[in-house]
Order: sequence, then C-alpha cells, then structure tokens
Amino acid sequence: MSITTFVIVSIIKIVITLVVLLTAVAYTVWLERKVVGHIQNRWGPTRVGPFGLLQPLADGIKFIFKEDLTPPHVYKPLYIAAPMIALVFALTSIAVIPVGNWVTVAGVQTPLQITDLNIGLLVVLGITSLGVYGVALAGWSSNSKYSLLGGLRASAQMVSYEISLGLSLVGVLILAGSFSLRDIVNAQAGTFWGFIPRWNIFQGQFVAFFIYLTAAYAETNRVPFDLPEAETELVAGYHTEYSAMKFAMFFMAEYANMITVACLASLLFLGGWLGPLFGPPALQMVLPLFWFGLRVFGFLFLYIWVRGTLPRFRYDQLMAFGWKVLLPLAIGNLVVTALVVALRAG
Amino acid sequence: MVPLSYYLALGGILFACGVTGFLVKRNIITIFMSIELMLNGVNLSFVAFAAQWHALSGQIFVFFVMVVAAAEAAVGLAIIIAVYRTRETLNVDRVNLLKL
Amino acid sequence: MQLHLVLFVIFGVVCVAGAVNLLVQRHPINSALSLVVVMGALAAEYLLLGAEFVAAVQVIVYAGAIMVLFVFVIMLLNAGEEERTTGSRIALLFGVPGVVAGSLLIAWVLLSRFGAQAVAIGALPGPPKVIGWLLFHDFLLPFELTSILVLIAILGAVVLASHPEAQPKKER
Amino acid sequence: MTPNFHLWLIPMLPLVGAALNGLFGKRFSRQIVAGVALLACGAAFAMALAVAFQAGSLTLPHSELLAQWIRAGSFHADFAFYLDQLSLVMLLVVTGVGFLIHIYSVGYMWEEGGFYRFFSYLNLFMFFMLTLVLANNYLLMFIGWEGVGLASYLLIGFWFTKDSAASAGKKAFIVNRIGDFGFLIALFLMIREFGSLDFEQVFHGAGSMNPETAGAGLLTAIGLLLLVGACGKSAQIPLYVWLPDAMEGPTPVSALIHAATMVTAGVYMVARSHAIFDRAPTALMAVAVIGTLTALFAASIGVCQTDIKKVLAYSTISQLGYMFLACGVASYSAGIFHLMTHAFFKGLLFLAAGSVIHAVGGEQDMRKMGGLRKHIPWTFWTMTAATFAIAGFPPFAGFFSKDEILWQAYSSPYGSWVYWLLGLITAFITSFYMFRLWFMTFFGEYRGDAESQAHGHQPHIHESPKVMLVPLVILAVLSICGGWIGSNRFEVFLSPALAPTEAARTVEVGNLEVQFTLLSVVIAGLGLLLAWWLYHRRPQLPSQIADAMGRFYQAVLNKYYVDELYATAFVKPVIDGSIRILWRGIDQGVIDAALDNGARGAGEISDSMRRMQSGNLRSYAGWIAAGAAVVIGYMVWMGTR
Repeated sequence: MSITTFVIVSIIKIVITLVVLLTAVAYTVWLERKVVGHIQNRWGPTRVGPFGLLQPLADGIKFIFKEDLTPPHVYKPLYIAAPMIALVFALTSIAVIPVGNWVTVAGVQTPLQITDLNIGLLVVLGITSLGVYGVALAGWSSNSKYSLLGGLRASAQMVSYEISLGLSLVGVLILAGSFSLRDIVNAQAGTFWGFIPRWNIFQGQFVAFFIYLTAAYAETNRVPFDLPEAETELVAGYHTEYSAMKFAMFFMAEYANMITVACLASLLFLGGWLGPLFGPPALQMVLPLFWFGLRVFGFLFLYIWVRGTLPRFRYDQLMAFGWKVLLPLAIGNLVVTALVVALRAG
Repeated sequence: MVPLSYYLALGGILFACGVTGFLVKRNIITIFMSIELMLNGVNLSFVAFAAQWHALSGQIFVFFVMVVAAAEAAVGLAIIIAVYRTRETLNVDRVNLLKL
Repeated sequence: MQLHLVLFVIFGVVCVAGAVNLLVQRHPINSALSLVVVMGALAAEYLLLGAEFVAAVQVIVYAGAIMVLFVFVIMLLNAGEEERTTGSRIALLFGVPGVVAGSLLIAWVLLSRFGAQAVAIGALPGPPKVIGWLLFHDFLLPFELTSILVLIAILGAVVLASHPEAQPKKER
Repeated sequence: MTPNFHLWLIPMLPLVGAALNGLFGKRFSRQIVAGVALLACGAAFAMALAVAFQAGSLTLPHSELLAQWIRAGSFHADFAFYLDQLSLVMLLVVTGVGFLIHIYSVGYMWEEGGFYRFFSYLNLFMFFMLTLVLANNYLLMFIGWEGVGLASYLLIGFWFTKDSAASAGKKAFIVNRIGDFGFLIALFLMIREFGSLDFEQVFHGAGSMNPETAGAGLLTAIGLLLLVGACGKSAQIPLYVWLPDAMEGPTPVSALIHAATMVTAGVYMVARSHAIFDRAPTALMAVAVIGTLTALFAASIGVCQTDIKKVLAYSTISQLGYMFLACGVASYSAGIFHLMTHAFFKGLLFLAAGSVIHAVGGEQDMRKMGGLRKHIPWTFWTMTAATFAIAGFPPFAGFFSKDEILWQAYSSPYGSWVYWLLGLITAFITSFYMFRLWFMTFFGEYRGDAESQAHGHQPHIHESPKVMLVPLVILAVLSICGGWIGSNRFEVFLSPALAPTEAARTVEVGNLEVQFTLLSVVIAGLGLLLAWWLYHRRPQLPSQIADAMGRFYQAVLNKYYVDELYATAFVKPVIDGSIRILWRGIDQGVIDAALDNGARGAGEISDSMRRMQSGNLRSYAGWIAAGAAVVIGYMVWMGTR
C-alpha cells in the first residue's frame, strides 16, 4: 500500500467515522430524551418528524443560529478554548477504536479502524484523561462561582475515578497480554463448552466490568455522578455561562465520550464485534459491524436507563465511594486476576 | 536520522528554561511547574540516550522520574495549600520567615 | 529520512515555545497550560524516538494527572496574576548568569562530543511487554521502593492538606 | 617430632579464671569465686609440673608457636612460647608459690568486700606473669611485663577508697613507667640492630658481635637500658621507692607480687639477656654496683622501720639487690637460685606477717606486738624457719643461695672483694633486722593491749584458719629444704640455658670457700646476738642508741629522705613544668586559644555569611545555580585538560 493510498484511505475512514459518530451523538440525545420520557411516563419529542426523529436536526440548527453570548467578566482566551478542547479530545479518542475486522474494498485491504496502535488502549486513556481540561478550564474561565465549583468538582472527580477505571482494565490486559484493542478482542474469540462466549466479562472480569461501568459514569459526568453540572445545586455547573454553539460543543463532547466509553466496554468486556457470521460474503463483512453496534447500543441504553432511575450522589459520598470502595475493589480484582493467571501459567 | 545532540540540546533548553523559571517566577505554583519542566528536560535526554545506546533502562528511569514527580506534585501541592492557608499569598518573596 | 527531522523540529519548536511561554505568562493557569503543551510535544518526541509506551505514560501521568492537579490547585486557591516583587536580587545577579553559563558549557560539551552521531529512529522500540519485564525483574527493588515512596507521599499530602482543625466526621 | 605441651594453656587458664570472676564474680558466692580462682591457678600449676616431669625427655630450649601476631617485612613477633631450664624454674616458682598464696588468700580475704575482684586481679596477675616467663620474644615478654605492672597497680590500690592505697598504686605505676621506658628503648635498639626480638635471634646476633669493637657501645647501651627496666620492676636504686609504699595492698599481694614473683622479673630478665650482658662488661658492672648498693642501702633502712610489712619490703629490696649482685658478676645461676629460695622464704615471711596482722586485728606496728609466740604457735614456728632462712643459717635455704652469691662476688672473674665485703655487711644487717622483727613480734610482753583496751575493744588474738596455715607450713618446709639441691647442681641444671661464655669460672681460690662460708654464718650469728641483746635482753637500749645517734637515726628512720629528695628533684619540677608550660602555656595558650579563636573567627565569618540566609527561596536557588555553574565549569575544565 503506497503512501498516497494510505492517506486517501485514512481520510475516507476519518470522514466516515466522524459522520457516523456525530450522527450517533445526535441520535443518542434523541434516544435519551425518548427513553427518559417513557421512563417518566411521558412521550418525549414527538413533533419534529415521525417520532420526533428530526428533533436533533432542529436542535442543531437552533444552536448554530442562536446568539453567541460572551459574558463580560470571563477570561476570554480560555473561555473560548475550553469547549474546543473538550470536543477535540472527545472526538480524537475514537481514532484508535476498532469497529470490526479487516475489510477489502476496491482491492484495498484495511482495518475498520482509523489507526491500529499497539498501545491503543493507553492512547484512549491518555486522550480521555486530557478531556478533563475542557471542563476544568471552562469552569475556571467563566469566572462564576457555579462554574468554578462545577469545574473543581469535575477535575477532582475525574482524576479520582480515572485510577479505578485504569485499574479495572488491567485485569483485561493481563488476560489478553496486549495493549492493542484488536488483540484484546481477538483474545476473546471462542467459547466455553460450546455455548458461553469467551468474553472477558465471562472470564471472571465481571467485577472489573462493574468497576468500569461505575467509573465510566463518573468520567463522563453522567447520573448518578453528574455533580459538575448538578442543576439543582449549581444551575448548570461548568457550562452555566455558555450558550449556543459553545454549549453545543460541551454537549457533543459529553455524548461522544459516552459513545467512546460504550465502545471500549464492548471491546474490552463484551467481545467487541465477535458474533455469529452467516450469509453471503457481503453480509459477513457487515455482520461484525452490526454486532458491535448492538453492544454499543445496549451499553448506551443502560446509560440512559440508569439516568432515568437513579438519584444523584452527594459529593462527599461520591469521593468516598471512589476512593474507599471502587479503588480497593479494583486492586483486589487485579490481584486475584494476576494470581489466577500466574497459577494457570505455571 | 536526527543526531543525538539535537535531542540533548532540546532537553538542555527545557532544563535551562526550568531553572530560569525557578529563578525569575514569583508564584509558588509556577516555580513548582518549572521543576516539572526541568524533570521533563532530563527525561528527554534519558529517552534519547536509551535510543542511542540501545538500552531500555533509560526508559525505565523515565518511569521512576515520573513516579517521583507525581509524588512530589502531591506533596508539593499539599504544601502549597498549607502555605496559602497560613500566609494567604502565593508569592515566594513574601514567604521569607525562614531567616535569622 | 527528512520527515523525522521535520517532525522533530516542529515538535521541538512547540516544546521550546511552550517552555518560554511558561516563563513569560504571568498568570499561573497560562503557565500550566503551556506546560501541558510542552508535555504533549515531548510525548511526540518520545514517539519519534520509538518510546511509544513512555509517550503514552507521559500523556496519562504528566498531562492527565499531575498537571490536572496543578490546574486544580490553581483553581482552588484562585491564584491571580503574578506580582512583580523584587525580593531577591541574588537570583538575577548570580542565578541567571549562572544558568546561562552552565547551559552554554554543557551545550558546548555535548555538541563537541555527540555532534556527528545520529540516533537510529525506532531502532529500539519500547514495547510494553519488555518494559514490564525489565521493571518487574531487573528493577524490582527500585520499583518497590518507589511504591513505598508514593505511599509516603500520599500520606504526607493528606496530612499536609487537611485542615488542622478538621475533625473526622462520622458518616450518617 | 617434638611434643606439644600446649604451653599457651598455662597462662590462659588463669586468664579464663580472671575473666569468669571479673565478669560474673559479683553474682557468685565466695565459695564459687574461690573455687574458680584456685582451679585456674591450680590447673596452671599442675600443667607446669607435668611439663617439668616431661622436660627431661625434651630437647631444650623448646618453643611453641600459638599464632602469628605482627608480621612487618622481615620483622615478626608472634604469640610463641619458649621453654628452657630458666623459664622452667621460673614457671614452677611462679605457679607453685602463686598457688599457695591463692590458697592463703582465700582465708585472708574471706571477710573483705570485693572478694571476686581480688581473685580476678590475682588470676590476671598470674596470666601476665606466666606470659612474661614463657614468652619467646622480648615483645611478648614486654606484654607480660606491662601486664604485671597493671595487676600490681590494681592490687596495690585494691582498697581504693583509702587515699594512701590509691596514691601508692599510682606511684608504683608511674615509677615503673620510667623503667619501662628504658626497656622499650632497649627493644627499639634490638630491632634496629638485630631486626628481631626473638630471644634466639637476638642472642645469636649479640653472640656474633665482637665485644671489643663493633658491638661494645651498642651492647652496653642495650644492657644499661635493660638494667633501667629491671631496676624499675625489681625496685633497685634509684627506682626502688615504690615498693615500700606498695605494702598498702593486701598482704597476700605483697607476698605474691612484691616479694616472690613480680619483683624478680627484673632478675629474670637480666638472666635471660645474659648473652647481651656477657659481652657488655660495663653494663654488667653497673648491675653489680647497683645490686650491692641497693642491698646495703635498703637493709640499713630496714633496721629502723617499725611497720612489720615495711621491714619486709626493705628486706625484699635488699635481697633483690643480692640477686642483681649475683647477675652482675655473671653468676646468673646463683641469682636465680637465690630468686627461688627467696620466693620461698620471703613469701613465707609475708604470709606469716599477714597471719600475725590477722591475729592482732590489723595492727602492723611491731611496737604494739610482742609475746605472740604463745598465741599463734604455727605462725611463730613457720616465721622462725623463714627468719633463719633469710638470715643465712645452715641448713636453711637462704644459707645456700646467699653464700653462693657472696662466694661468687668474690671469686668470679667479674667479682671483687669490695662486693663481697659490702655483701657481708649487708648479711649482718639483714640478720640483725630480721631477728629484731622476730624478737619484737613474738617475744617479750604483748604491748598492744593497754591502748586497745583504752579504745574499748579487746583484741582477741587468735591463730589463723587452716586454709592459711597449710601454705605457711608448705612454704616453711620449702624454706628449710629448698636449698638442699645445692648451688652447684642447680648451676649444672641451668647451664644449658645460661651457658657460661668463654669467661668460665677458671679461678678457683681453693679452700677459701669454706672459710668464707664459716665467716658468713658467724656474721649471721652476730646479727642474731645483737638483736637478742637489744630487743630482748635490754629493750630500752635501742631508743637510747637512737638518741645518741641523733640526726643519723632520723635520716635512717626517714629512709634517708629519698622520697623527699625525689619530690623536690623530680616530682615538683615536673608538676611545676606541667602547670606552667603544658597547662598554662600549651593547653591554654595554644590548644584552647586555637579552639577559642577558631570558634570566634567562625562566628564572625558566619555573621557576615548569614546575609546569604535571606529567607528568600529564589535567592537560595540563585546561589545554587551559580554554584552549579562553577562546578560544571570546573568539570569541563578538568575534562578538557
């Protein structure tokens, strides 16, 4: 594969990924409004298009055309930069996420992934860990006490839960022996006794999955850990002073992060794109994408379900839970996994 | 191919910037960041030497430096908070009680 | 490969610019962000040197954790613009010339020693597995000692930062 | 293959005893302490006997290497032990008499505090004395030499709460240092000349020197320096002053250390070094002169002493003078013979005196004794044997040895009639003061009662316990029979070790020997008669004579003012010099001043330097940066050179 082809293929993949991702973001918002609405015994959006399906489009148009207010007391450079930082990092991390196997299109064989790094997981972690800057800087540069509190909460919460998140993944890493997300998925191929898939969640990593789930909710500032934007206390937290497109950026960043987290969960614990393949070759090429999408959808649905049913934590409870429950649990899981692997190996 | 001396020079510049920052900045936090800058300059030369001499131990040292830097950041920032709590300032020129 | 040199120069310039910006900026949060930039660029340099694991850890630990702590503290203490006090003439009279002199000396030595040698890029990839092996075999003792150091640092930080009057509250 | 006797065990056993008693004795009962001490010493004696019985089948000299000690280039000194006829005799005397005195001490010290300490010291002394005797080089001998000095110091000052005892200990130690100084310089000279301190190598080196030319000055110097050492240890003029004061120690100590063994170390050393002295006639003459003068001088002081132990102390000095005289006329075997018999009867005298003191409740003044014959018969009879022995009556031991010395003083090629005449006079005085002691103590009426009663307590005069009497009896037997070996046989026995050099006794003055012998017996008898006349028949006469003698009596009574002379001539200048030069001049003026001024200067410098401590973080950083630049510059400069 020549450099030119490589560049062209990469550009194509980037464009497709971004389009799909942004669409997914938009329709995740719609899905959330719909699901939460039904949970709360109401309809959700219904007016724009059938079942309100065009609502995201309407929202986008509204955001774009709304007046971009910049309060006079803000620290301008960072006030402007903060939402961009948040969105950029949220979108970047999708780059190393594989969504399926290698495919051959027009004689060019390429992985369904923008780039395959052998430290892919670390890159994802690194980039998501940078995402906190957007929130923190937004909170600080707004020069408003609600924003500042939101930013403080966000940075403390994200730094704290990042540890548990990382540690919960180490068990998976030990089982797979690689940082490459593709290798991790491939390591989950096969079944136990012919019918239980060898997903990591079935290989004893269900504790890790639970930890990951919880930490991921905190990382994405979602209910029940949405303290940085807790409406009842902080108006809107770190994005209190934002409006229009800047607000939309935060909004998109949050949902993009959710999708990334859901992808990661699918890849690491639920066997990624693995699933039964049948039918003609064209179908066999598309089926992994379907299986993968199904898992991500399920995970996102879980997100929304939790949002609709659980109340918000108090902030000290949040920190105590992270440090005193999740972290020891993650360490314990790591130790047990390491012991088991070591015993099995030798 | 990039000569080793380029990497070393870059590391040296970062280190010198760090020292200069330590000398001219008044804000404790910035001074502390200057220290991190120095450490980063050293780390770069570690990695460059590791590549030059084909010895991975150079990279291992970087990890240790990072761990020490993390520990230092935790303690240092705690100290800064404690200082701020008592002195109500972050200017090192105003924190000068330790003298005869 | 000229590409490597070009990339090196680009990221090197970013590095130096970030470092200089750290010095020039008077608000600590700008300095902190400059430092984040420096660290990101350094991670790229590490990648150029083939040390991909170091690069990742550089981003995660330095940019993602340590610098977040800095920003957090700056926010927490609401640090303002730097005052221009002249508490120390020594630092300017002796320190800065000292730094310049020392740097020049070192630079001269380095250039005269290593001027001609070139680093084979990617000659030494640092795969995580090998690094892990080294860390847990050849460097096990330092590793464990460092873990103790970190533990002590955690305890120290908790003790230092906690309010002296703060009483442990009972969870209800 | 030569048999290995494990000679090292002989000194080591007492050391173990000393360690046990010294470290744990405080918790032991007295019985255990005594048991440990006696066992250690007795085992050493038994081993010595065993060695002696096997010595016949042995090629002497016999030496055993225990361990290497110092190896420096060609020079070496080892922990090695040397056995020949001379050290065998010394070994037997030291362990034998030492063992008896140990037994005696159990009884004598039973009531005293610090019982374990006493026996620990005593065993320690045995260790060092045996090391001294058995050493096969001068350096090991010097260890023993110093060690016995230490033990002596500890034991003289045993009652350290008594001021006089403590200062007597210090005096003994310091005076001995003067002698040791000479000894050490002699050792240095030996190392320089012979490159070794081994007896065999040194004597071989000395023997190969031409006494008339090359070696004369050197050997004389070594000999004189050794003599200085011997004078210190054996209490000869001018270093004798410590021995009378040493009587402050417990009486068994006086018997063991300051009569029988340690003080004879000097004689042993001279005899051991005979190869050097034989080739240094001047040094030899110095030995003889010092010996003769000491004998006469000390005896004359002894006449006027009233303290029973002081009399014996001066007597000891006097007898040591005899031994030196014998060595000084190159008749070493006679000296060693007298050393042996003297160990018996002087040890006995001290022990008996101790028994007397014990009997009268600690009184040492003879003027407050008298008539004790009936109360303490065993002590009396053993004391009598010892007195006759020292006075030189046949067939007691002292007769043989003293007679041999007098004869050798006259007949030896190095001898002269002057030595003989002075020796004879000394013999007379010896006989006189010893019988004076005898009469004053045991005859007449008891003179202590009245005064003691006035103080309100009745001294119960009692015989000593058996444990004290048994050694007395054994020593008495030895004092009587010890000389029956005969000096000639003794000389033959010792001759391999003390091989007479080419200056053999060719001069035989025929029958004169018998007449001389008769003469000395008559002289001893005269001394007895005079003492009987003055102190038994006419007890008031001595004071009249003393009055008549006036100042001379005072001088003798005050030991010829030698202590006072030393005090003004040596001690006071040293103290004054120490105060003026060392203390005020050097210590205060130089050392203290340097320190004070240094501290003051440091303070002043710091005063200006503390401006650096501005309390400003960035200033400190500036200093560090400047310093680092200097260091980097230095390193670059060093690297590029």
